[in-house]
Amino acid sequence: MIRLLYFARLREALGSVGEELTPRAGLTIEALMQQLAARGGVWAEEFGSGKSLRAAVNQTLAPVTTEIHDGDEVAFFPPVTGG
Amino acid sequence: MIRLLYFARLREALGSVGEELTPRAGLTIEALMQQLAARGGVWAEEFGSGKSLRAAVNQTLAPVTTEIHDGDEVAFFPPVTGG
Amino acid sequence: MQTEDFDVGAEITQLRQQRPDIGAVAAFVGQVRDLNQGDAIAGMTLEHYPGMTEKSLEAIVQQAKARWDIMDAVVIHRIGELKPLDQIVLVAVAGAHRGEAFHACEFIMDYLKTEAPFWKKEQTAKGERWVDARASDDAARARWHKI
Amino acid sequence: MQTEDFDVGAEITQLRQQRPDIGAVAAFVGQVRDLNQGDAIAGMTLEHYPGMTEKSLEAIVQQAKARWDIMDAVVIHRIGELKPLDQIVLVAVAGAHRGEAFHACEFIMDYLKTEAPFWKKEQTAKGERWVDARASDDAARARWHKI
Repeated sequence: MIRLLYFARLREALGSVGEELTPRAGLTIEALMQQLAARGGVWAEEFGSGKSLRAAVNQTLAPVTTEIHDGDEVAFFPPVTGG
Repeated sequence: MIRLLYFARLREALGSVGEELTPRAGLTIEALMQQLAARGGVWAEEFGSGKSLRAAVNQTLAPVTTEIHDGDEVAFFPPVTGG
Repeated sequence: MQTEDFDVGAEITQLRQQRPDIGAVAAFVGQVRDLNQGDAIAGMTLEHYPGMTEKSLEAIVQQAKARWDIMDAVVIHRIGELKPLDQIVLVAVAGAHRGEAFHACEFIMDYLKTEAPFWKKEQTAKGERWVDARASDDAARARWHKI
Repeated sequence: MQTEDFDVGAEITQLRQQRPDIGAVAAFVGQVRDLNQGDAIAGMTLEHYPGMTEKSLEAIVQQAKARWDIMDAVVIHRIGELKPLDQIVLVAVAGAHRGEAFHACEFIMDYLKTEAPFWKKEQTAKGERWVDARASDDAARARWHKI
């Protein structure tokens, strides 16, 4: 199982703070985003190409090529705007 | 008359906080320094070549080529070390 | 991260008075503005990613410490509801000399702005809106790669 | 210039709370170190040139305001007897955004260090000595000509 988290504008658009998923072997962030986009509707809108999203694996920013492993915490969010 | 002021290490070396002088026409800072050095002793040591001194005319840093006029306040001091 | 306000003077005093070999403290205080992109701002909500926020700020400070000869640094960022004139962020860096303290402070702010998981939602007369990331913040961060 | 200590927090608050269009305050606090050029420092005396000090600090702040889009700046420098851990100088600059505030603050410090008529005399175990100007301060100032 992996834990998925959504933040800020993305959290509101999806109407979800997160969920749990069972990842297939060798799943990358990019592939996971395609899998989520395939749900259609707002999921396609948010995870399809065009929207600028960032990803973190286990609370560290990660490139989309990063492989996800069982037990990981994976977060998706818009570019940060603090400070 | 011009008012001369000495500060910091220079003030201590000369044993003087300042003095008044009547400047000759066209006197520059450089010429004034030569005039003061000509007194000999500590004056020669401090105003002769070799020592790093700064000059201000009417409370603004001034290059040695600056001409001095009657009524001016002329200050000499070592490079500043505040902050 | 904290919802409460912070005392800039007390934080800087605590930072610098630990060690008499500290000669310089460079600090940055961010304040909520009443105007953004041409619209009046009544207030804002700061959301963050608990856990990652602490981790990313710690990593940014460690990078600054590895890169410059600084003695200590403090970073405070508020979350929750804020209004114009409220303090939002403090970064203070102590070092022996000013150049290193200034650079490290600016570096921490530039990285905080582009890597720490905070998001601002503004309240305007037209309703609420999420603040967009600024290209100028990415540019500010990118220049540290060149030095 | 003042012999009394100053309150960094109160100065920064006063600076930023004047205007809700201020988003950023960059600040620098200098502290007396207990070591200089390898010698323990028991204390120091700050001499200045009354009249010229005010005039030169005012000119430096005006140059910063002409060069960067900043809203206000405050400069406080102590004179007289100081000891290690004492605050010696505060420069704080308020602006809409952080880049301009940081640059203006650093500019003011670099010019203050090379143009404002202050001189430090240190007390060491070997006796009193006037502090020598540092080439690194001239270099720090010189880089502003290139930008």
